[in-house]
Amino acid sequence: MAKYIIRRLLEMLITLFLIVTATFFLLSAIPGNALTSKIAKLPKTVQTKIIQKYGYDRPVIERYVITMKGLIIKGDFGESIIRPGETFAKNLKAKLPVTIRLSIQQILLGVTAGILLGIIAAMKRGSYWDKLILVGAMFLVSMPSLVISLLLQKYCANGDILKLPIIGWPKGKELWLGGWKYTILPTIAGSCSFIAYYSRLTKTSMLESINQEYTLTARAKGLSEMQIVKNHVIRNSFIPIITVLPSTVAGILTGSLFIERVFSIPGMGRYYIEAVQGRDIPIVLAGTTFYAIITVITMLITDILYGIVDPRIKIGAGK
Amino acid sequence: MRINHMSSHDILEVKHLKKYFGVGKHDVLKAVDDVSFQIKEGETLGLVGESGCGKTTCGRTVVGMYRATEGEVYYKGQNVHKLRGKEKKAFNKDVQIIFQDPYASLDPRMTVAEIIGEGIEIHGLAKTKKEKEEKIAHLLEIVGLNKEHANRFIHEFSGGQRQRIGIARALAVEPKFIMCDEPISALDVSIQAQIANMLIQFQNEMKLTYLFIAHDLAMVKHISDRIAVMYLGSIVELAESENLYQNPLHPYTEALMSAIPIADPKIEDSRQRIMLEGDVPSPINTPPGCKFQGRCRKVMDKCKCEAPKLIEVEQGHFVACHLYHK
Amino acid sequence: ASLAGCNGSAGKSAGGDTAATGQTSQNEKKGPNGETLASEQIAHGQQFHVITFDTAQVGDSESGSFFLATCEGLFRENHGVLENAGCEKYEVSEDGLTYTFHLRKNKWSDGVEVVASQYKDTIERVLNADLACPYAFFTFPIKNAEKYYNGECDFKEVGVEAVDDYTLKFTLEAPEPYFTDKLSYTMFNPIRVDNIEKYGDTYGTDAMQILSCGPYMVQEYTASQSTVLVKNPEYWDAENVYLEEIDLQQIDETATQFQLFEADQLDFVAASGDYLKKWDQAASEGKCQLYTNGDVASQFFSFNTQESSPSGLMQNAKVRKAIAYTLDSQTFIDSVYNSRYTAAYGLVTPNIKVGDKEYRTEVPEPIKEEYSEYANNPEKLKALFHEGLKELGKDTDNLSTITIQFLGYGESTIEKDIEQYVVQRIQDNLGIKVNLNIVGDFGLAHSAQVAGEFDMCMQVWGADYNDPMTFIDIFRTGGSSNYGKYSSETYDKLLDQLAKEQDNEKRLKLYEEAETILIKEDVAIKPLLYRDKHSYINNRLKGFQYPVFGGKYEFKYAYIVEE
Amino acid sequence: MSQESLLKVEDLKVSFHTYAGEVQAVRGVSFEVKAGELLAIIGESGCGKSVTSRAIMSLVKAPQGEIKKGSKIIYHGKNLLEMNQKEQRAFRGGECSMIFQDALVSLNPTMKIGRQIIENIIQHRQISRKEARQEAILLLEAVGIPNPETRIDQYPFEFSGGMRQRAMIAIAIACDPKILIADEPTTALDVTIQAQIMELIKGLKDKLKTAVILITHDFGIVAGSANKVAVMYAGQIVESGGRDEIFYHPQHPYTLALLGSVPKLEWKNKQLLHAIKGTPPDLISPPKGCAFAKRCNYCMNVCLEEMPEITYFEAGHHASCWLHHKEVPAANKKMFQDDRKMIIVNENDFVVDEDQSYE
Amino acid sequence: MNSLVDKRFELADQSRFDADEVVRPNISYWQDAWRRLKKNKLALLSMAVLIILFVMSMIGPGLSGQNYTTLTPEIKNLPPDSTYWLGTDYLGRDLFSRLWKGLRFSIFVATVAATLKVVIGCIYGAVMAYLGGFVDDVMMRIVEVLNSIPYLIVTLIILVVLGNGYLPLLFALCITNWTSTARMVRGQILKLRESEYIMASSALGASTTRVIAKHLIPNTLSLIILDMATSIPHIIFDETILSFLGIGLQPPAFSLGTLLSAGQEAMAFYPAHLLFPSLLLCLLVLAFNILGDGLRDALDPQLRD
Ligand SMILES: Nc1ncnc2c1ncn2[C@@H]1O[C@H](COP(=O)(O)OP(=O)(O)OP(=O)(O)O)[C@@H](O)[C@H]1O
Ligand SMILES: Nc1ncnc2c1ncn2[C@@H]1O[C@H](COP(=O)(O)OP(=O)(O)OP(=O)(O)O)[C@@H](O)[C@H]1O
Ligand SMILES: [Mg+2]
Ligand SMILES: [Mg+2]
Repeated sequence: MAKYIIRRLLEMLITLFLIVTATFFLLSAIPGNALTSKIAKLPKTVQTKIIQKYGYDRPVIERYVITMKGLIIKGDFGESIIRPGETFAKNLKAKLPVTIRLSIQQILLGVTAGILLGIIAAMKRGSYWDKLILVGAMFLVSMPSLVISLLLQKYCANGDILKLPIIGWPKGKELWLGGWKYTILPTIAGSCSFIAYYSRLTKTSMLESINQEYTLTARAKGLSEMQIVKNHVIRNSFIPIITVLPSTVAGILTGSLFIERVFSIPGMGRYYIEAVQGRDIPIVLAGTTFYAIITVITMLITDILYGIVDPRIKIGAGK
Repeated sequence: MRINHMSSHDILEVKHLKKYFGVGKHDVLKAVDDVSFQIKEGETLGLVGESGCGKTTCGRTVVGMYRATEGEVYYKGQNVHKLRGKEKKAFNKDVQIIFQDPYASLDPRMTVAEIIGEGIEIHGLAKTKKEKEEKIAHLLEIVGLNKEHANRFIHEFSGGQRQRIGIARALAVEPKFIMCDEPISALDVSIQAQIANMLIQFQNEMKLTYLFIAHDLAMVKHISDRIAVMYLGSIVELAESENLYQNPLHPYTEALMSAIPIADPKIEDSRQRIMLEGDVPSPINTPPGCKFQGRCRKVMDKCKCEAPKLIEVEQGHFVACHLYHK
Repeated sequence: ASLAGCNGSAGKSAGGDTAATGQTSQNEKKGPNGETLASEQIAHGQQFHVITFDTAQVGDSESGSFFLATCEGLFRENHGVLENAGCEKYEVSEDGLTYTFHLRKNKWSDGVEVVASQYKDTIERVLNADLACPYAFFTFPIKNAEKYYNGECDFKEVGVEAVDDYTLKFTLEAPEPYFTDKLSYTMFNPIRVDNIEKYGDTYGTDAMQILSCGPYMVQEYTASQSTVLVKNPEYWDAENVYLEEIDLQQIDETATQFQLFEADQLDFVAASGDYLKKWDQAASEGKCQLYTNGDVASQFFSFNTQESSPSGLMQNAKVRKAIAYTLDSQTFIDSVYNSRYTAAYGLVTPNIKVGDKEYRTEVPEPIKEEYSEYANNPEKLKALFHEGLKELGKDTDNLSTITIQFLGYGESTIEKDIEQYVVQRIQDNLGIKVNLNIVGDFGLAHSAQVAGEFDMCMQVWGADYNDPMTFIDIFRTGGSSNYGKYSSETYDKLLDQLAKEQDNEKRLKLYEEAETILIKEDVAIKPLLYRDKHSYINNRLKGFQYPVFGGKYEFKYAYIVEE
Repeated sequence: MSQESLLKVEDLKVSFHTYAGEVQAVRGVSFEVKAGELLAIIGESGCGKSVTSRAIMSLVKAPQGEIKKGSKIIYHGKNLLEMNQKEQRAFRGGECSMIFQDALVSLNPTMKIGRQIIENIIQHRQISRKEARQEAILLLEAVGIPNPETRIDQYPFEFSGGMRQRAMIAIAIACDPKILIADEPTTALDVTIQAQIMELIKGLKDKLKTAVILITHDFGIVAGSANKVAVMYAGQIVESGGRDEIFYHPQHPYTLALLGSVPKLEWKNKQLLHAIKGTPPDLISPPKGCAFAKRCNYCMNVCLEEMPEITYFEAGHHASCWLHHKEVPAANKKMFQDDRKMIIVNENDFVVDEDQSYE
Repeated sequence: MNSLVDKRFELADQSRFDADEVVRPNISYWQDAWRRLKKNKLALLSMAVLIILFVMSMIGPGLSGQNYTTLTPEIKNLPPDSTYWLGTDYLGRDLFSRLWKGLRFSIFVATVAATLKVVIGCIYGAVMAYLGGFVDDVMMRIVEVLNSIPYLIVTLIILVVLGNGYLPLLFALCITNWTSTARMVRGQILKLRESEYIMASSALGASTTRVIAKHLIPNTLSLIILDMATSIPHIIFDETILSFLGIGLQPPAFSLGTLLSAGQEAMAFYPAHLLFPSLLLCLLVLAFNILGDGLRDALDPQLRD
């Protein structure tokens, strides 16, 4: 097991290296970057000075070597071009907790509600409940999260029904456990698509398990429908859910852009996308690497989870 | 080691054939482990053994579907694994396969005519479209179906009918040698007889040679001239079929014979079964010595360290067991 | 198009108290004009998109706003007039080369005195080429500054001197009439070298590092979320600062901003889109205060005057003119901007002054009249276009075979649509085809502009300092933002003359001449609009200003009245 | 054996509704089993054996499957089909349990073997989890699994095929059921293992006096274990009787044909077998006459038109075939008897009066 | 006994009937799938909706006879009336016509991008599965790397490098999506390659091309169709987001995403500008999703009954 993880981690390093390299050269292929806009209006002498300072007068390969050196020695890709002095790591420290809390809340709400609805739909398959959940779920996935957010803001904040803050996010001492009222709307807005997705997924995979022979065995034991679902179906239907969970996590970290924007939440998603839009190369590189790390780690976790949920899969034992 | 006096009529000769599969990072699965035998033209060699003992692998390696890990297979004197181009194509025409699973071995998106016609097309056995259709109709007829079935999809057929379609597909290219991989074990009793009859009949009519793989010993005995018994990748006994039944030598063969259920209450009631302890061990990383030692009633010390060789103890009766070593 | 990279600070050397100062000091909570003050003096605003907290690196108005509140430079703009702030008074030598400033007694928030050497430190730091400060060139008029920047001399030779703790002296290379305007720019604020050294590399990345010498200081800061500023008790003019606290929140969505504004959770908001009508109406009914003022940004098209332009037609002034005159600026802004902004028929924006005089009121816009001749007269425009083509020897009956490339710039759908409108006007009037290529990114647009891959391109220019030169200078031959590669000997000569000329009347004339050549005769650009400020302010917030230069908001004079 | 029957199935009809129409999987099946008796239901694939057994366990699920009105499954004098959910659940697993064909898919892959056994015990017996565990260990031991203490905490995939099937049996016998239904319990196994499992089931029957319904298509297994045999074809029981009667004196051409399809060891090598032509009818539109008619060598005109009546022979042996009708020409009957003599070599060991049918 | 009775018990003429009769209807896989799809009312409804939407996207822009391209600021933001059925937008274009025109573009982009994605994915996946070994490893690694880079940046880079026109947009949309197809195709082909009917075919001497054309492709087709049906709503969404971020389309081209982002800015005053495009987008994606689900059920061979 430990050996397996170490091997996987080593493989991850290679993948990450490839990702960084690929991203670096892709970014270099773009004409212009944050610096171009920054110096657009300046006199030539100052332009040259600034270009020199950031090293963009050097050939790509040399810059690549410097970047990689910096990465290995300092573990960073350097300062932001747009915001001098700032590094990705510093922002990570400030913004990651926000994103993590938002993500956790969204996932908890989205995934649990989704799974519950999925279970209901699967158990009452063919009924009106089932159809309602199906159509409702479809509707929620088909609705842009931005529109959902705006509607929530318009009708649930400062309204007669609910009086929740329109924007903002808990900070300081409340960062992790306080200021719940700020988090309600963004969490709901962000979890809608997960509720929808997971309810569908759960239903399909539950139905699959329900149609397996072993549920027949369970029925033959005289277990009630509830018991069958609880003891036999759920665990087996969890395997496909576990598979997609990491990609959900990875997606949520970038995907909350609109939520973060609309609710003015100082999270990673917005930060990263702003960097991408402004082509702030060191930050984009760092952000990409960061997300890549998250993706590969979640993949590793998936594999480990697999082994836990499905005893047939022995991790580390090859195929 | 030569097993038999090389007969000029041997259509197929297998020499020290090995087929290993790599599993995981380090383990090898010795699915076929040093197997040698010959098949004479027009004869049926039965290959029996428990599930997972390597029958299918052996058969597939023999007909060139798998690359051999070691050893050679000669078909009419040519090394099967070294054939290329035209020779390969000729070999493909001569050697056909009938699969165990009539559900998996037919393409679900094709009509019966397309399935049977494929070989005809590939080898250009029909000059015109009409000739092809006639050929297909004829093939359907000889396997007991009619030409109305030609445009149907295989999911509309029962297992027996599918297996007949599979046979028709094999026969379409007028082969000389057919590897029958458990062609009847997935079928119903009544259908089994249909198919077995068909195989016997076609052998007589078309001078076919069969390698007949099965685990139903009664049927194998009925169909085969000689039978090889496999256990965990090796042949433990090989003899004329009558001889093998009358006089099984290997303890495993004995147990196998005694376990075959016989559809006769009298015989069953009076039968003394040799119960084997335990299950077939895993073919991965087998311990040294005789592979059957763990379940053998007559196990000796020698069995634990040395693997017995297949030797001829009587005329045409080979066995791999230390009991018969002088 | 947003004003990316805009910056600037200027003002006017003028003293004189205004109503805002020194009216009351009684305890009964009266405002500067005698209003009853609310007991809670907290203003709610929008967070500045601060890019850097290092004054040397500041190049944008958002960061500037932050320093307007937390720092005191030599001057501070109040209702469009530069007031002495960090300096009590100053003198300029006859030849316009020496500036002597007498500093006020002021303290940093940690109690340290503000002294002249801290201003000098600023110059030294800005001129440190390693820091590559974007606006370092602002200091280049100072004697030997550029040389030092390029490593050609010692800092001792640079014309800045802290005569004593409260006297600061600048010596210039050549007279520059608008030097004091430049000095009001954030970059020239005094710095605390000890503080900078304390934070080392990370200096400038966090508001909490900042020591304040202005009216407010930072109490709390969360990047892209919120900032809390509180009154700085050490500030020299603290008694005239009313707000106890300024709560700033980051709100990106306009809809949200207005929602908050309506809910009294935000005290001021900039007009946009359809909110304009609604809130103008509300303002006229007294539900809120309307704040309007000109801005110092000008938007125009540049034509690619080179022969190598994609269509190969733009080197002809008549062709350019025909295209330019298809669109009347006034109609344009009425149509697409709900009449927000000011229609432009010249390059230099209002609010820009030459000496005491506002340039735009003195000098009429060069092409205002001429437009009416061509407006909605496609025949005339076409005739003009044909004339131009003839001159080029490329005349054709079928104008629809002509295609020109229009390089647009726009991030939002609406911005893109607006450029679409321009295309439509040209096509409808001239019958030629216009290929619109919109780049949604400033850096990219810049690259494309520099590469000259256009026949006409959209350009926005924000004034860096308060003098027409900031606009006129763009089109000097070889200018780095002269994307159309406009080149005119006469124009360049005028610029050279202007650099030497000190007399404001003469300068006005010269500027007028240059602008006319550029726009009317050579039609190198087609003016479109002047930006403006158009905001709504909650009735309870008074004295709050949108300065023209230096930053977006000025909180120093703000106070909250009882409603 | 004149005991009362434990379970009685009367006129069981089950249909499935599919796109192509209604599949009449079981078309009026009746039989009974007594305690300590092993009834083998034999028949080809798709003839309705599994559906019959599932119907007994009330595992035929709406909306696809439907047990027709008039069907009765009587246990202890009560019709199972009319019981409520709770009673049915108590019956399933408690009174009657089932071993499925393929243990690999019939055991929950993600649940430890022990838990799967314990689950059944707890469901039907008032004992604690701990006791149930002890019980489960004993059960595993009883079905011949070595080291039950460690094996109990393993997952199905860690068991070999034979062991899985044994674990299935352990689950099935956990509550000392009165009836055990084994649906092809050995089909997926090798002959050597098959023999072990069959010994186990026979032992249970003898020791616990359980009534066993064994479903299979292997005559060999039936010959070695059954007391009574019912031969099914196309959703109906075409012949039923004591084991020896069926093997040595079959009265239905189908039974005879099945027996003829199995090669006998004493037969000559490569001699043609007595195969049945064609395929079983599709139960979507079962023929109106005898379902076997089109494959039958003795098919008469009437067979194609009308369902045959049941002809009773001695001691519960009965068959549904027109050949036994009084008016059938002797030549036809002779043909059948001749063939039977040829196929069943030791028929003579078992003498019964030929044309004597009991009403 | 009368002769009638005799006839009854006469041996039947064996040649008169066929013991191998197949009574089930003769339907191919696709017919069967279609039949099952027809049974799914919701899916049928979605299909109807899609057809209507498609037809409307073709004829809708012309229906009201109002201009939807020229900017006529004089008539901007009109409320719905008999001339402008849904009113006009902020620059005086007929919203009704624009809606359908935008829809046309969204559908067009999504369909083309989905097709591209599927084609690229298939080729890549097939090559991976076919060559196997080292090549497979390397190609798999590339997929992994691509998967780990946030799609936004890849899209952005492409749009920036190639400019934001139709083709780069299509390219960008499929480049971020094709990996899933590639994996799926690879898996399917690896599975099929082991299947006995492929072995049978090669035992007959079938060439590689024949195996691919006659067996591999037909048997992967249903999965591919499914993949396409499910990726279309995804791509519509992606395109919408890109338009929102201002890196989507170039005017005068516009899509639902463009309309949405313009509508969002006008939401407070003219909710219709946001409402109608949202509803249409919702309906479109909903219909595609439900149809995709229906197809999944219809094409799944295991659900054959
Ligand atoms: N492609 C493969 N890769 C790895 N192992 C394989 C492969 N094919 C077969 N094996 C293994 O080789 C051994 C022999 O398999 P094979 O299919 O030849 O047995 P068999 O005798 O035909 O069994 P059965 O009666 O079940 O068909 C088995 O343990 C099997 O798991
Ligand atoms: N859920 C179902 N839906 C539709 N038809 C079904 C269903 N279950 C069984 N059938 C049909 O009912 C008939 C009888 O099936 P059953 O499973 O009882 O056969 P069997 O005798 O057990 O065959 P086998 O030996 O293959 O297990 C078959 O024709 C089958 O197709
Ligand atoms: Mg096999
Ligand atoms: Mg069955």
